[in-house]
Amino acid sequence: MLDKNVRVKEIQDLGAGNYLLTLRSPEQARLVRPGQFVMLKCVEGLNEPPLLRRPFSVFDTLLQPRTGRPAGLVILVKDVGTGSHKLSQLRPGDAIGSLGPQGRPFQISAGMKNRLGMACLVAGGVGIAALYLLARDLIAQNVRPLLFYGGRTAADLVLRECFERLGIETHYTTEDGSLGERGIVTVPLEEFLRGHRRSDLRLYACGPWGMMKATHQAALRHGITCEVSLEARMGCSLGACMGCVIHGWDQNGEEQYLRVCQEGPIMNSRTVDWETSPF
Amino acid sequence: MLDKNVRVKEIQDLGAGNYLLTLRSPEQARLVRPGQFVMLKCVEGLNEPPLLRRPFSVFDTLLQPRTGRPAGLVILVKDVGTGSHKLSQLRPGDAIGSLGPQGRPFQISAGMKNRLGMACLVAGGVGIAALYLLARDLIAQNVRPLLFYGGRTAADLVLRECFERLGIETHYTTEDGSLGERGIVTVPLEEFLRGHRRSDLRLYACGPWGMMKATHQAALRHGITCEVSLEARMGCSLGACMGCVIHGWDQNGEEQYLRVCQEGPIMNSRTVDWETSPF
Amino acid sequence: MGPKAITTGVRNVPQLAVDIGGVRFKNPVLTASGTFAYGLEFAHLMDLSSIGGIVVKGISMKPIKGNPPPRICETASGMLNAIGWQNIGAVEFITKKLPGLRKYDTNIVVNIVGFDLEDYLEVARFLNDCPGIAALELNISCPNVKKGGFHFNKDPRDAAHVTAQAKKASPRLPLWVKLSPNVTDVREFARACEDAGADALSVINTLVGMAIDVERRRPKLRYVTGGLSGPAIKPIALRMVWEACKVVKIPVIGVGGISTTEDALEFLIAGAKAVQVGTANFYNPAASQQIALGLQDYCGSRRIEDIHEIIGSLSS
Amino acid sequence: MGPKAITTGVRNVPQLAVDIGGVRFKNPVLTASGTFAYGLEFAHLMDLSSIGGIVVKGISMKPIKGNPPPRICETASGMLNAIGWQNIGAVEFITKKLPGLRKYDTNIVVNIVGFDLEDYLEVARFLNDCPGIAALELNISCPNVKKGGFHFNKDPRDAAHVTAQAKKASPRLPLWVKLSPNVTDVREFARACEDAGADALSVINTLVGMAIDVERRRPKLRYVTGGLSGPAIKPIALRMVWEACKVVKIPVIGVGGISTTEDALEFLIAGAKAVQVGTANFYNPAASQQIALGLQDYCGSRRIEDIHEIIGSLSS
Ligand SMILES: Cc1cc2nc3c(=O)[nH]c(=O)nc-3n(C[C@H](O)[C@H](O)[C@H](O)COP(=O)(O)OP(=O)(O)OC[C@H]3O[C@@H](n4cnc5c(N)ncnc54)[C@H](O)[C@@H]3O)c2cc1C
Ligand SMILES: Cc1cc2nc3c(=O)[nH]c(=O)nc-3n(C[C@H](O)[C@H](O)[C@H](O)COP(=O)(O)OP(=O)(O)OC[C@H]3O[C@@H](n4cnc5c(N)ncnc54)[C@H](O)[C@@H]3O)c2cc1C
Ligand SMILES: Cc1cc2nc3c(=O)[nH]c(=O)nc-3n(C[C@H](O)[C@H](O)[C@H](O)COP(=O)(O)O)c2cc1C
Ligand SMILES: Cc1cc2nc3c(=O)[nH]c(=O)nc-3n(C[C@H](O)[C@H](O)[C@H](O)COP(=O)(O)O)c2cc1C
Ligand code: FES
Ligand code: FES
Repeated sequence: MLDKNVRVKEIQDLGAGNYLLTLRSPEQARLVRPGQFVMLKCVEGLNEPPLLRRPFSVFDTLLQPRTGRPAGLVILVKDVGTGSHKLSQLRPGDAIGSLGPQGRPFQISAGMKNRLGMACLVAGGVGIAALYLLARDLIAQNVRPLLFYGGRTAADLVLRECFERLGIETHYTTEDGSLGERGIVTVPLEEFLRGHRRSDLRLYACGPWGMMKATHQAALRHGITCEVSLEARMGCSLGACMGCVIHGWDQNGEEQYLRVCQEGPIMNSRTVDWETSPF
Repeated sequence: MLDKNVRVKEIQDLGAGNYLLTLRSPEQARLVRPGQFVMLKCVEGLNEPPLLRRPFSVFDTLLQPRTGRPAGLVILVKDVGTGSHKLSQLRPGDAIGSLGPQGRPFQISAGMKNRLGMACLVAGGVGIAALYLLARDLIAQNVRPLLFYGGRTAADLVLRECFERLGIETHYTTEDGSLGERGIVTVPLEEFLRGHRRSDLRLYACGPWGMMKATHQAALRHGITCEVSLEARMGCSLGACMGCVIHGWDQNGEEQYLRVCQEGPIMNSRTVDWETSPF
Repeated sequence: MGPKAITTGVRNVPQLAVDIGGVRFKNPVLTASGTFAYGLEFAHLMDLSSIGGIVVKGISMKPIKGNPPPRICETASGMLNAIGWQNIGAVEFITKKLPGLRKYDTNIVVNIVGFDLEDYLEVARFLNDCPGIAALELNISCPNVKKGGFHFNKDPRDAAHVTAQAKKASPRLPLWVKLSPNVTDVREFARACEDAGADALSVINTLVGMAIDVERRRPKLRYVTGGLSGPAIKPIALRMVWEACKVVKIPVIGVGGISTTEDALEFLIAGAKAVQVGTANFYNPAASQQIALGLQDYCGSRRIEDIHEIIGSLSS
Repeated sequence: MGPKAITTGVRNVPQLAVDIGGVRFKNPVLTASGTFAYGLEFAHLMDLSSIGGIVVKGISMKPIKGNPPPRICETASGMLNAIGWQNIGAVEFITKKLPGLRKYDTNIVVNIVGFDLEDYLEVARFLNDCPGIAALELNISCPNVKKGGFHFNKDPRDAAHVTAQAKKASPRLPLWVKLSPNVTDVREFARACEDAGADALSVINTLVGMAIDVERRRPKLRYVTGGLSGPAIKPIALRMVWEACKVVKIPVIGVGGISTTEDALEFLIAGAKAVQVGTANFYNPAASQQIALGLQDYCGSRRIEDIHEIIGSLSS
């Protein structure tokens, strides 16, 4: 993990309060693994408010056109409050603190392709941010990813074209029916799992608590593994403040408060107590 | 007095930590009188820190090229701390709160020219900011202003060319001798007063406490009137916080704490207790 | 937004009026003592009739000159002040300020200060007979006077004593007691003052703080210590208001770091029947009016017909 | 900047070392308990040997699971926390964390917590015999545990009692007592703890605060109230340190809102013999190292040869 002061290369308004932030940070880009995040200081100046940094998944890495070497981080920011709003106001050339990459990544092993044929990526809204690097890695491991992507309305399904460009199968849902099926994303997922009926499959979910909980329950029903990307308010991301916990069970099956920044953000859905939300 | 959200039209770096800030504010430009100030919110957003506004003299008014009507305020900002630094970082197009113009102005009456031939303007550093509108008004009243302007070094004597353009007599002093006489500004002032020997004269001073005190004492020695532009940390500029006081005497000669934002910033130097500085 | 507009039962026009000690406030937004002068100073920057009330600068029987400068300095999301109760005195307030203030359709609450018990009672007696005053606010908590106030807010019994005496001294006027946050348990003081006859409690005054100029190695305030106010103290004020509301039946008025509608809502939800806007008036002179309008919007947009649906509605 | 470099009398290399309870700290900058974990978590982000000491997360004899989330939220220039003393327990700390920490050239101070007197004494006894510990810091002031701590910081006599007992329980180790700011007069507690045998005082812990989510009308913290920390509380901490320094002879360690060299200087000038950096570690992991370097520059550029020339040098 590195503590860098990085420059904004570009910031793009994706609509519906979503922004795509590109940060110059070769070292962090080289280190990052799917599911990991960076803690961003949302303004210039470490002692300027908001004081606490905010956690953001690395959506993608920026590559140098010529050499193809990692050059930067691509971050999807949804403006939901003080810090994310400040981020959305940054201009190219501004420099902010970026701490990371950090956190437990998705578990992708070289041996996977033998055991695994497919992987369902389940995203709700900005949860999509944690799944793009994963999709690319799975493909590299000869695992076929399918995307189930839901939101309130069409405009919420940002960056879906990135996944389409990967040529993978996509299922979209919106609560208002403005794109794909009307309803919530776990419905087509459940349908697919019923039809699929094989265990050469894994679920990866990132989104609102309720959506991940439903995905976890589907995984249980079908006896397959599910990894989720958890959210919690974070004070430090260093395992120091103990602020980011969720209730769950440790390796020994002992009931514990687990730190999302250390034992997560990616956890096996079975280790999470889905009855007590951290918000 | 008006509470306006005004746009930055231009900001110019004058060197030595001095900046010339031009704000679009027709109404405030129309109302301002020599010696008055505005309370500037140093950042966009009224609830952003630094919370308290900062007082700044109006150096000049911006006129519409065609109509010649007042269009804005020209402010000289010296970067000495949190707020003034934020002001120095503003970019054209930014909008900040400007409260004013307010405070007791210099006392210039139409009848003056009969009683008064000359006026010595005594400035130390950014104190110059309070004296330009005054110089122009005096000229309009057929009173001849002379400028005594001192600083640490040549670079501190900002905007002197504005006064030279008015074609008035100027005396410069610097502590390092890099411009004009070496030493402090009250020395040439005292010389002039000795030579002048007439009472058709007034002093107007703005600068560090010690400089204004010395000017006041010179005025006493020569039995002439002296007005000073006082400084104090201000919480509100509305007479509400009682934070901006200096020790002095009210109209009835009663010992009092006088509010610089209300009974000042321009005061007759005789009403100020020069033994107790407000800083 | 005149009072009538608010109080009519017409749909989507939420009812914001509250009753404090028998006095009706058209809405629960007031300005805090010492941060709004005598009100008139703000008349050209906002509509004084748009808020529920104005608590004027602390007043003593005789004028007080106050502390030597510097008296204020800014801190992180707050400020320190050591004004020392500078004020024009009760007589001048009644003759020079009150008549102008009464022209506005709002309640005037007079904050009273003193160096010892007799000071408080003297001014309380005097004001009791003055028309145009909605209530007295007893400031037994100002940290910025050497002799003053302090003993009253170290021992709940002393707080109760001055409360009971002041109530006797001005039987005609509702008595609010303003509590100090510089105590181990604000609930003891809240209970003591309620039992002693207080009609309402204002919670909180400033916290004692300090700042140092490291270049000159000198306190930034001539008085050395001062009262900390502003958004920085809001979490402390909110906690104390919540605690006080749980132990008394009389209305609690929330004060401390309120500068937005959301801030005001936090205090109302915690149980405050009204709020006072203080330091925010300095950097946003129309803050109180904006908050009063903001409360109306908040209720309107959520089909809340009466502000009382919000007061004390905290769920945990 | 190794300790030797600092302590040589060579001109322009100011002497920053201070003695606290017989233990030498190479410089007066420490990290505050609960904000720096067990130190190692920060080893790749700064040089742990560059600071005078590390006060580790509050430790109890047996592991504590802590409070349910949400446990933190940000406030104006500060944050609220209600962690509830979650920690790995003394045995795991000694076996898993301390050995790694001891590799660094800095002092390790262990902050101890408990729900009742016996809890404190048990862990104090246990740690007394563990090598590699420079001092114990008795946290009798944590506001975030229902039963815990609190009675100890409501009555100076209780504070004195636990101090005296803990001193007996760990005679070998210097005992620091960390005082609560949630009291009427911190001086009473400072005196009481000094008389009871404390070797130093850490001033202050967090102030009890609260925040409310106005959309859900729910406390932002599941525990409802939490401890307020960060720059917002610096003026209060500084005032209490200044007060404590005037009434005790033992060293006072300043804690509260310190995030820059200037902040640290304010506390030293007010009389603190050392400072602890807390919340700032969260948003600037290298803050403590930067402050230690900053103090050296401040002294160097002003021909101050020894930090003791600054400590308590406030003029008024
Ligand atoms: C590991 C991780 C990865 C994340 N990745 C992304 C991402 O790629 N893109 C993105 O837009 N967001 C992401 N988030 C969420 C993001 O961190 C929060 O939206 C952000 O911290 C909110 O801060 P704020 O100051 O804007 O909002 P605040 O003003 O602090 O709060 C506004 C609202 O957001 C809620 N909130 C505050 N902190 C968090 C948090 N950490 N997580 C969720 N809700 C929070 C508050 O409860 C409140 O309701 C991620 C969170 C985590 C833990
Ligand atoms: C009526 C009036 C007119 C002024 N006109 C001008 C002007 O035209 N141009 C200009 O550059 N400055 C002017 N000043 C001074 C200016 O207001 C201060 O420099 C500014 O407020 C400092 O704020 P800060 O946040 O930058 O400094 P801070 O971080 O607040 O403090 C930095 C240093 O400045 C000192 N300081 C703080 N407030 C004031 C103050 N109000 N006056 C003097 N020193 C202060 C502090 O004691 C400290 O030493 C004027 C002041 C007054 C009262
Ligand atoms: C400059 C200043 C002067 C004050 N004077 C008084 C006073 O005279 N009487 C009083 O009861 N409170 C006084 N207060 C305290 C405020 O009324 C209020 O209780 C406190 O500032 C907290 O609210 P805030 O954070 O919104 O400012 C004063 C506060 C400030 C900042
Ligand atoms: C998340 C968090 C956890 C804390 N845990 C402890 C603790 O275990 N023991 C203790 O004595 N103080 C604890 N504190 C208090 C700090 O050590 C410090 O006294 C307080 O935060 C004020 O300093 P600051 O403003 O620099 O953070 C904790 C503070 C925070 C923010
Ligand atoms: S964010 Fe601080 S421990 Fe996880
Ligand atoms: S600045 Fe508030 S009274 Fe003058």
